[in-house]
Order: sequence, then structure tokens, then C-alpha cells
Amino acid sequence: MSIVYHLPILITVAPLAVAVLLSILLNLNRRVVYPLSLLTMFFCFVSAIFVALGVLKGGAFVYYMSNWPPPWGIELLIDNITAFILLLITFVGFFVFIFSKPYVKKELEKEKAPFYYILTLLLLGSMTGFVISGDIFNMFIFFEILSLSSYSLVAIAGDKEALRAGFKYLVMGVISSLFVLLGLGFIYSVTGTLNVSQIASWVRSSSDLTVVYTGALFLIVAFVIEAALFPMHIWLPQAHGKAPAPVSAVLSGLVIGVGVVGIIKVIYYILPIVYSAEFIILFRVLATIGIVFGAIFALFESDLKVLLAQSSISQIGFAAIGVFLFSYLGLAGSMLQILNHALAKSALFFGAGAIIYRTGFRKLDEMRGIGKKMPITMGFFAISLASIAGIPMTCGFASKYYLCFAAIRQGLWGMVGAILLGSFLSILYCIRIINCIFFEEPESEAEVLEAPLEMLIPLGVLSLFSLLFGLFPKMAFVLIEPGVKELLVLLR
Amino acid sequence: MMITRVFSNLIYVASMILFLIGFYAVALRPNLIKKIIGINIMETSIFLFLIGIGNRKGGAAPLIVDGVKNYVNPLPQAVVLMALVVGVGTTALALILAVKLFEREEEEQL
Amino acid sequence: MTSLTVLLVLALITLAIIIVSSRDMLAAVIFFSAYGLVMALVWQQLGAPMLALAEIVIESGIISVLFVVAVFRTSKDDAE
Amino acid sequence: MRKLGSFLFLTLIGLFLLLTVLEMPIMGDPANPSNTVTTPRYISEGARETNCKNLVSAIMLNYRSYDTMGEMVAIFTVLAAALAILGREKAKRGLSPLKVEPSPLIKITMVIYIPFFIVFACYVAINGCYSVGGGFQGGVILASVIIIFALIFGFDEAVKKFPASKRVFFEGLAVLYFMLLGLMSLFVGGNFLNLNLFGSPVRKLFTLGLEIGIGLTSGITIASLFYILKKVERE
Repeated sequence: MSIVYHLPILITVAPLAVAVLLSILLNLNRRVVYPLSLLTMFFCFVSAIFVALGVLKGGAFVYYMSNWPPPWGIELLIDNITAFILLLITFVGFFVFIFSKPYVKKELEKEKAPFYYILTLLLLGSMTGFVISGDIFNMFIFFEILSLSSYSLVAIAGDKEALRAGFKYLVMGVISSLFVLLGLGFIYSVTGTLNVSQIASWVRSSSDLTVVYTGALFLIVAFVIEAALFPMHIWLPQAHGKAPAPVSAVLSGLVIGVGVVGIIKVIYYILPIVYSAEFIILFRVLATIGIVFGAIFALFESDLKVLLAQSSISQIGFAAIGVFLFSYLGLAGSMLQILNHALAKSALFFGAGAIIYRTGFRKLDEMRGIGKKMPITMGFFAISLASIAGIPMTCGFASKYYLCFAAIRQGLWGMVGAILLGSFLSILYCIRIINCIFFEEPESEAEVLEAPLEMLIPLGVLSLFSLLFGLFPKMAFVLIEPGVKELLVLLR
Repeated sequence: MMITRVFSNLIYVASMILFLIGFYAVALRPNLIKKIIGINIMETSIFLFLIGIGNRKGGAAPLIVDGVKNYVNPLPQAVVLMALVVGVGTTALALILAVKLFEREEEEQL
Repeated sequence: MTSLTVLLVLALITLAIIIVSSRDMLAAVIFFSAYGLVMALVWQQLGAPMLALAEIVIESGIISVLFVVAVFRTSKDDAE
Repeated sequence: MRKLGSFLFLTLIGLFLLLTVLEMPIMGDPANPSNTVTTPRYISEGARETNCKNLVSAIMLNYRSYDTMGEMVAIFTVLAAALAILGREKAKRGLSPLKVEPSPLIKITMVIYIPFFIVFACYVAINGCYSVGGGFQGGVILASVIIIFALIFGFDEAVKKFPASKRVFFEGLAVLYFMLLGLMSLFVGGNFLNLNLFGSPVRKLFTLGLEIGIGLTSGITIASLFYILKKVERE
């Protein structure tokens, strides 16, 4: 247990430390940046496996930072859900680094490439720090690092569109992090502590909850902005569409998933009483509307990357619905959806990146018949698309099945209808893409090579994993089942 | 009753008003620099709010001196100091983005 | 709550309204600097002199300088 | 339409906030939770447990040192972001000269004053544990000295005095120092960043090191950000 006990903090600290170290080493030798950052991510992934195994064997544990006991120091919470998310972040992050190399070499200026790797390391490290943190202010600090690095990664290309998208994202992100600070202030003023579990025990035994509810509302709205749920999604299509493809993969696959994890943290860990508040219904309704609207936006989009970004709004709506249902089936579906979205959407952005790398095409019309020219790449791309659309035998089907079942159990027929409609619309836009890239005649006869191996491997691995989890959902449930049960125990 | 409450929690009320003014600038002013100033106003108003929470009537600054027993709460102050540093960073990044964006747009017009 | 604090708080709100409504960016930045100064005084009144020190240096010093630079760079006259 | 929507949203939030604020516990009441739950321990034991009379520094450098590390990483992130978006400033590309040459009087006065400013910054940073001040405040004063220097003597001179290749060592200093302390305490057998394992005199030394590191890092990073902003380049 001893080494596993310290591993979660190393997963957070190692990428941050290496990022800072690299900025110094960079002046001596530029070539060291890529291998070192890849190695760090690999270390994090292996550590995350050990953490998951340790948690499965020994149960959830807490880590007292600097050995200070909770109300005075910072506490980290590592349980099954956090171990699951850690595994997901490091796994996808590792493949993002593999994919990045050829893409960055071609699409970014040589000066910017090392900073791209540094910022990606900071982004991934801060995400893990945010997920394992058990202290609201510590969450705020990591949330800030996360958002600062994502704004800059969106704007890194330096052209007008990217800068505008980055600035818009910055304004939304700053508002969301200030909301976190405001909510934290409200909660601290009545509980007197910043520690997550202590606030939870205070809330369970208290009667006057007006101020705490306000704090919770602000925290939830902040994470709703970060997760780009329906009314707060306006920044997302631009930001995810204009960023470099591997960055879009991280932002779309992981960052908005982490936003949902933030909502879970507020509702289940910090304020386990908040589910009885009326405003939760509002969030439930909005998430339901978001599913349909995101899919409709995606249906009429012509730029492939923006289309994928629009579909993220709808997909993350599915994940959020499960969180607001407060039942085993709903939460399990939500976790599966986060898993599915991280794997499949990252793979899709990898595919879009591979097309941009080989041809420079961004519009869907230009890509007619590209599936015939790069069959292997587009084959994997199609598997991921199937998973996003929720075709049976894929991970996406499993998650939507669970969510639909949960909604039926609770008799929320409007939500059932929205889930079915959203799934139907997502099948439609996926068919539109498939039809365009496989069944239409290419305009030019120009030869297009397959994507290079460094791009093909991450694409293939991620899409095959989403297929694997669809065929054997039991594999994912090894961590999800105990995790969700823990979460539901917290609500009592 | 209400009036005394407003007066006793005057700092909170003022910080909320400042927050709204800042929010107005961020949401409805087209000028990018104005938006960034609005962000800063929002930020400082929340800091004021947090410091108000940590206040204690007649409390001295949290600097231990022999014989003094009544201190204000140091935790919100530490929180604010750390958030202040991050705030400087955010402002600098926002300004850099805004200036760069302005130059790109100007290039396009030429 | 002393009357000085009340006065300073009223000044803060007035300054914030002036900043947001002013058309001249440079004036807004200079008022913003003053706003930082008044804010630091309020914090000092509330028992946070360390923060007041930091606030004066940052808000009225560094951030205002950064804003002035940015305003000069984004005003049409300067861009020859 | 969008304007009206935002305005309505704003009024709604405003009413909501003001109503909640009136529900909050009365400000400054000694019986408030914020004054009774965690604070008594900080006030009664803080100075003894951390060797810091300034409780804000005590919390920042000992009880919540992990947060301070995160804050330094955040500042570093901004710098890396600025460099990623703009690229490091290039000294040879003929920086724009000052439009108005400052009078010799100003220059001479500043030459006399600058050492005092630097001493003041060091004083504020080093005495952070015992007086009103701290590493970060000292660092920002240092940054403003550097900025004044650059404004008066021109940027070429300033960049020559503090070239980017030298600055970079300071920009990551605090984070790396935090990491070093954290790993050391792991090896000694405690949890991450546990300064209390080392006994009071060594802890004092480490805390001083942290103050200086935070000061240098934040100061020089902010000065670098100023340079970068001043010379946003036109490719």
C-alpha cells in the first residue's frame, strides 16, 4: 500500500514538474522535449494503473498533504471513480502525445512546438490534480491552471480565428472560475471550512441551507460552463474547432468530461443534500434540451472539426443527465458515456487531424470519397463514429441504453423521448459523414497516402478500445460499479 | 430589520454591486480592454467579499503579537493572496491575446 | 464598520461606474488604478494589511502599466 | 436581443445575490463559523507550528503549501502561454526606441533609487514570516523595479541586462524548489511537502528559501510578461 499511497500525488506533480524543467532544458537542447514528455505521460499511465489496482484491492483512501489533518491542511480523496477518471486521463493523454509529433511538426511553427508540449503537460497534470483534490480552494487552483493552459492551447496557432476563439473561451473561463471563487466564499462563510468531507458532514446536520444552496448553485454553474452544457455552450464550437487537432482531442474528450466530474464533486461530495433543491430540476431540463439542440447544430455544420465539437455538446449532455438522475443506472450510464466520449471523440479528432495532415481539408464537402483513398485510417474513424452514434455493440450504445433505462425507471418520459431523439439525430449526422467520406465520388484523382504510423496507432487503439468496451461492458464496470455505489452511499 | 442587516453586511452588499458592475462590463461592452477591466473589477469584488467573511470585530491583522488575543481570520486572506497572483496571470494573458488579436485584425484591413 | 469604510465603499462603487461608462480607455485605466488604491485602503480597514500591500503594487502598479501598454498598442493613433 | 437577454440575466443574478447576502451571518461577529471552526487552531498554534508570526505566510508556506505550488505553476503557465502565442522576444530585431528621451535628472535619480528599491523588495520578501509582507509582495516590488528600469533606460538596455536565457532559470525556480522539498519529504518518510519532518531550524531555513524563491519567480515572471506584452511583434 505504501507506494500506491503516494502515487496519486506523483501523477499530478510529475507532469507539472517536468513541464517547468523542460522550459529550462529547452534552452540547452530542443530535442529533449518530446521524449521526456512522452516518458512522463507513460509513467503517469502506469502509475494510474497501479492506483486503480490498489483502490480495487484496498478500497478508497485519503491523503493528507504535508501530513496536516483535514480542516487545517489539504486533503486528497482517491476512490474508485477518481481512479477511473485518472486512468482515462492518463491513457488518452499518452496517446495524444504520440499523435502530436507529426502533426505539430507540420502544422505549428518550430518556435512554438516545445511550448505546445509544455502546455499540454500542464493541462493533463492539472486535470489529474483537479480530479483527486478534496479541498475546494485546491480545486480552484487546479481549475485555473487547467483553464489557463486550455485558452492558450486554443489560441496557439496565432491566426485571427484562433485568437478570437481563445479570447472568447478566456472570457467564459474566467467567469466560470470567478463563480467557483464566489461559491467557495458563500460556502465558507457558513461552514467555516474548505474541506470537502467536512462541508458534507456540516451540510447533513444543518437546517438553514439558503446560503449553502447559493454557493452550490454558483459552483454548479461554473462547472456547467466548463462542461459546455446547453445554455453555456456558446464558446465551445469555435474553441474546439479552431484548436490544433490533438488539442481538440484533449479539450473535447477530457476537459469537458472533467467539467462533468466537477459537477459530480459538487453534488455528491461537497453538498450531498443539494439534490433535493428545486434548481436541480432546471439543470436536468437544460441538459435534456442540450442533447437535442447540440445534435441539431451538428446536423447542419459543414466544417468537420466544428461538427465534431457541436456533437460534443450533445454527447456531454448525455453524461450530465445521468449525474442529475441520482440513481445507480443513471450514474453508471453517465460514467460509461464519459468513457465513451473520451475514447471515441478523441479518436475522431485524431482522424480529422490525420485528414488535415495529409490533405489540408477541413470542410466536409472537400472530403468526398476520402475513405477510398485512406481506407485504414477512415475505417478506424468509422468505428469511432459508430460509437458516438450509439450503434449496438459499441460503448456508446451501452451508455445510452443505461441512461434510457434509468429514465424509464424513474418515469421521466420527456427525458426518454429526448434521449431517443438525440440518439436518432446523432445517428443521422454520423450517417451524413460516413456517406460523404465513403460513398461519394472523389472530386480529384490525386493520390492520398495513409496517415503515418504515429497517427494511426492512437487512432486505432482508442477506436478499438471503444469497440471493446461496447462488446464487454463488464470490463469497464470493474471500476465503475464500486465507484458508483460509493457515490450513492454519499447521498444518504 | 432589513436596513440594519444591509448596514451590518455592507461590505457584502457592496462587493455584490461591484461584481454586477464588472459583469456588466464583461458581458455587454464590446471593447476587449473594457472586458478585461471588467474581469478585474469582478475579481477584486470577490476578494473584498472573502476578506469581509474573514473579518472579526476589532480584530488585529493576523500577525502574532504578545498580549493580543483578537485576530481576524487568516485563511481567507491566504486564499485571496493566492487568487490575486493567479488573477494577475489571467489579466496578462488576456491582454496579450487582445493585443495580438487587434494586430491581426489591423493587418487584415490593410 | 467605521464611517471611513462606508465612505471608501461608496467611492469604490462610484469609481467602478465611472470606469465602466467612460469612453476614453486611457481615462478608464487611470481610474482603475485609483480604484485599486481605494480597494487597498478598504482591505487595510478590514484587517488585511498584507493584502493591501499586494493590491497596491499589483492593481495600481503592474496591472495598470500592463493596461496602459495594451491601450497604446490597440489605439488607432499609435499604429502607424 | 442578446443584449436584452444578458441584461435580464444580470438583473436576475443581482437580485438573487443581494437577497442571499442578506441571509448571511452578520459580518465580523466572533461567533461566525468562519471564526470558530478552523481559525482558533491557526491563531493559537500557528506561530509555534510553523515558525511564522505572520499567519497568512504560515498558511501559505506550511498548511497550504500545495496551493502555493499550484499558484506558482499557474503563473508559469501564463508565461509559457505567452511564449507559445508570441514566441520569445528577439533582441536583434531593432526594438522601437523611446519617443522621448527621459532627462538626465530622472536617469540619475533612478540610478540612485533603484538599489534602495531592490533592498526594500528583499526586505519585504525575506521578512515575510515576521512582518507585513511576504515573498509574493517582495517579488512584485522587484517586478516594478525592473519595469521602471526598462521604461527609463529603454528596452534594449533592459533586455541586455536581463536576457531571456538568464531569466528562464528564475521563472521555474519556485516550482522546482517546491518539488524538491516535496520529494525530499517523501524520501524521509512523510507525505508530500511535509516541512515539519525536518525540525525547527531546518524548517526555518526551508521557509526562508520558499519566500525568496516565490519572490524571485513571481517578480521575474511578471517582468517577463511585461516585456512580452510591450513587444508583441508584427510578423
